[in-house]
Amino acid sequence: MCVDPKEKIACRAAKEISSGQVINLGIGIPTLIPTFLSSDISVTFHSENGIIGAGGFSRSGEADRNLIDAGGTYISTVPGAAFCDSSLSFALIRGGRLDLSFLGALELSEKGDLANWIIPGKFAPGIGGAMELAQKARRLVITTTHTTSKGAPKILRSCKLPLTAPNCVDLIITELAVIRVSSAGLVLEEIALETDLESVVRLTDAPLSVSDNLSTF
Amino acid sequence: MCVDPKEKIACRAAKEISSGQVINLGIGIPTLIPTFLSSDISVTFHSENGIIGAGGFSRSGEADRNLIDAGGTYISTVPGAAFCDSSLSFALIRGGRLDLSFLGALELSEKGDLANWIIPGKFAPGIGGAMELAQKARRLVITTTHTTSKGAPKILRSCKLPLTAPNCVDLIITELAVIRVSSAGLVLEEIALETDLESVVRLTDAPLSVSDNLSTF
Amino acid sequence: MIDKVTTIDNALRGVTDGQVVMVGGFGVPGTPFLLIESLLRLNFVELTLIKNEANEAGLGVSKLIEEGRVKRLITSHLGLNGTVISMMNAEDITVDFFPQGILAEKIRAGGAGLLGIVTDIGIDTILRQGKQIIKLDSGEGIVEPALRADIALVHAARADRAGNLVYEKSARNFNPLMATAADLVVAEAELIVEVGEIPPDQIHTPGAFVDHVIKIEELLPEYGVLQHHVR
Amino acid sequence: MIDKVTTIDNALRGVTDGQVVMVGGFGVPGTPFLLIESLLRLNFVELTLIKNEANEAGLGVSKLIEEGRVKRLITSHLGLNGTVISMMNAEDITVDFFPQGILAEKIRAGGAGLLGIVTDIGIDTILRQGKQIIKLDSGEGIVEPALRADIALVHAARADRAGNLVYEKSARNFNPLMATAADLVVAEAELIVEVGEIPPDQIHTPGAFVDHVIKIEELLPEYGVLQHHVR
Repeated sequence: MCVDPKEKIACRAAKEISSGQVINLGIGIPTLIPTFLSSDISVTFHSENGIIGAGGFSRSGEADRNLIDAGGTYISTVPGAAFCDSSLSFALIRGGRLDLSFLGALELSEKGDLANWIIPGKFAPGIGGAMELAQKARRLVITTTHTTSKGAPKILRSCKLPLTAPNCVDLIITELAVIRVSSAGLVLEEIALETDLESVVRLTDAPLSVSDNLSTF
Repeated sequence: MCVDPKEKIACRAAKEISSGQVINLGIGIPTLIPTFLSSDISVTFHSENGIIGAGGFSRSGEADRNLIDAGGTYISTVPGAAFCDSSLSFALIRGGRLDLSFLGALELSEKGDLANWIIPGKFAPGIGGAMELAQKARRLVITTTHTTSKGAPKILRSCKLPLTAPNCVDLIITELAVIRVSSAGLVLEEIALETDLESVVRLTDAPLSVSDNLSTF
Repeated sequence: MIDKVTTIDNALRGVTDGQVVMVGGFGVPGTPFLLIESLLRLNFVELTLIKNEANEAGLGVSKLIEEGRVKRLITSHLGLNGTVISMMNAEDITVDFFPQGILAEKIRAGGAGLLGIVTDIGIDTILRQGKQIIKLDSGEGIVEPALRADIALVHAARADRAGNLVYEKSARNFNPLMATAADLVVAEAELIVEVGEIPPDQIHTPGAFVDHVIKIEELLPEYGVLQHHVR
Repeated sequence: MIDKVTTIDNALRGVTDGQVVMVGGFGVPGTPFLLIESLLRLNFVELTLIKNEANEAGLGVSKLIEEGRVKRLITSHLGLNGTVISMMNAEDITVDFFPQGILAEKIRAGGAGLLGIVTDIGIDTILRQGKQIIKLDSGEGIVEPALRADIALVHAARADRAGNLVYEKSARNFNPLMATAADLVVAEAELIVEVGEIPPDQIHTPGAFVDHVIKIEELLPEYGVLQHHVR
């Protein structure tokens, strides 16, 4: 079903969601997650531009000029949705009412540090909501390709880039692996059918302990 | 027209109001002011419990259980009124959008200090909105009897009671006098028809300079 | 959609003695009398109460205080409640006073996940005593830490089953602030409607902030007009 | 009642070069394109601009920036505007970045007459550099001073003649915050109704915060759907 690497990640990420949660989807891979959500799961999607109860993308011709998500894409809302201003929208995040946040990553460390907002001198578009989401979501799941476009590991002993937040990541989902961040370091929980343990270890620049219950996905 | 001392004060205070102003009325004498407002004056009354556009008191049988002013009295609203929460209500005060505030006083000083919230050991009901109103209204007019119920002056060289705010008073209106607070001290601008200069000076425990344009009211 | 409408006993199941409780309302409007009655009935003690005022003697939170259930009250003004003032003077209860809008901002800051606010209100008065004072370019300010509670009790005119709330007139006051600032947020509502019936632009408190909604089956007399406040 | 509906030129009469201007909007929704066009037309320069983002190249505030009218931009994210990022990298404009919700809180604090807020967002990152750090019982926090402007330009779906504003859907965003945080607040509105037509419980920005209201006679194409953002 999920063959494209990004779709595979999103498909696996959807399984982290339980009914009743309030969830924020970062830009990129996270926006693909709702497609893979089981229809018996009922959650509330939060968009940091002031939408609590975001729905799917609007089809061409149905876009509402007053209704976009934080990435700029035209969306719909679900029954029970509420609009709010930017201060209340982030109050929800920082105040502890956001159950789950999915974000992308440039670098991740074995301690669960996340770097995803700046590459000094190269990429500095600003901070946006990333720091607040990373630091304050009750649970942070990173969805990212396992390596950079040049094949370099993104999961490192320690991040070289300026951090978005230290010690914030709970789970890392890549096209190759599902890795849990524990107080003792990274634990490989699941491995993709398309790869093997040796490849995952080689493409990860931090120690990985293998779960006793290692499974495939 | 205005014979009762409190009504005389309120009647004179109404003349300080100009059209377009946003105004907060403290409890006591200030609540009498709207009665004396000329019908060609259009202002917005703010009540700190979240009403911008408060109207007159509700008559018996017309009281709305959800609509009181900050003093607890059932009121109405005017067309164009808005309700807001307590944070936005005080944002209006502290943010500089309150043009005029009328408050009562326990003590006043020649520098324009106001004490009206506590008599240590005797009267300490709390702070309420008084400090924010005193400190942040663009113009603060004090409406008060000239002396305490025991006849002691309320206008002093310096306040003995803990201050509500220092250097905040613009104008003092009593049943005997209208006194402007200037950087050089207190200036007697108007004197009541019912009294004389000697009495005002005797009942005021701070130096008063008399305006060149001293008039009566 | 998770239906947040439940029973009072279920909603208050997690409450324990000694907790910090925020209660909405400014006078009668917006005071959740039904939920306050339930706190009384369930016999919680040693509570810390956060409320704008203490209602009036014999009414609302004053009942909790008069029955000795409240050890500390964080409030703004008790001018209409001589009974609680007497209890404060007799040291039967500890009272912390804040300027009304600063109390609102402290609660709001708690709800917004801030550590605190910096204000110049009271900076030249006795209010600065014992407070952390810092210097900014705009002047000297008092640091006021954010205020959160274990539980917030709020009163809404309308709620939908997703917990979206709408307040009415001056009954809004502290309710939307408190509804963001507690680990457990319980709202009582005069009317409960189906999800989708409240236009999303008209919602005052989004349901994501609310844990439980209680339907007020019948308005207690306390919700009515206090005749002694009719001019 | 003072009728706050006026002409653009009258509303912007007090604006001068070098002022600090807040502009509402998050992407297209809520961006006051008509008022921005007016700033362009009136040739103001050396402006400091406060906006969530810089719109996209060739659109909205990006036009002001591209024409060299803005010396400093206080913002959160420029991801959709490579042109302004290039200008920033070429040091043609100074850009100050803040976490989005902290930018919102700084503006809100300005509107609420606070000196600042204290936050732990970014406390363990490079964001702490050069900031005032204080200790509270709840931990170490960054002091973020309040942000105010000389003028705020906001976009509303509806306004009444008293200046009461209602925003629509995701066009609300920073508008209600900025509408409290400037010495001169100018709102453009798609629809202007008579006083009393907006239910008082549904008003997002009370008219007391608003100085002038401008009627948008005809929506410019900029207000429409950006087809490249339709999936």
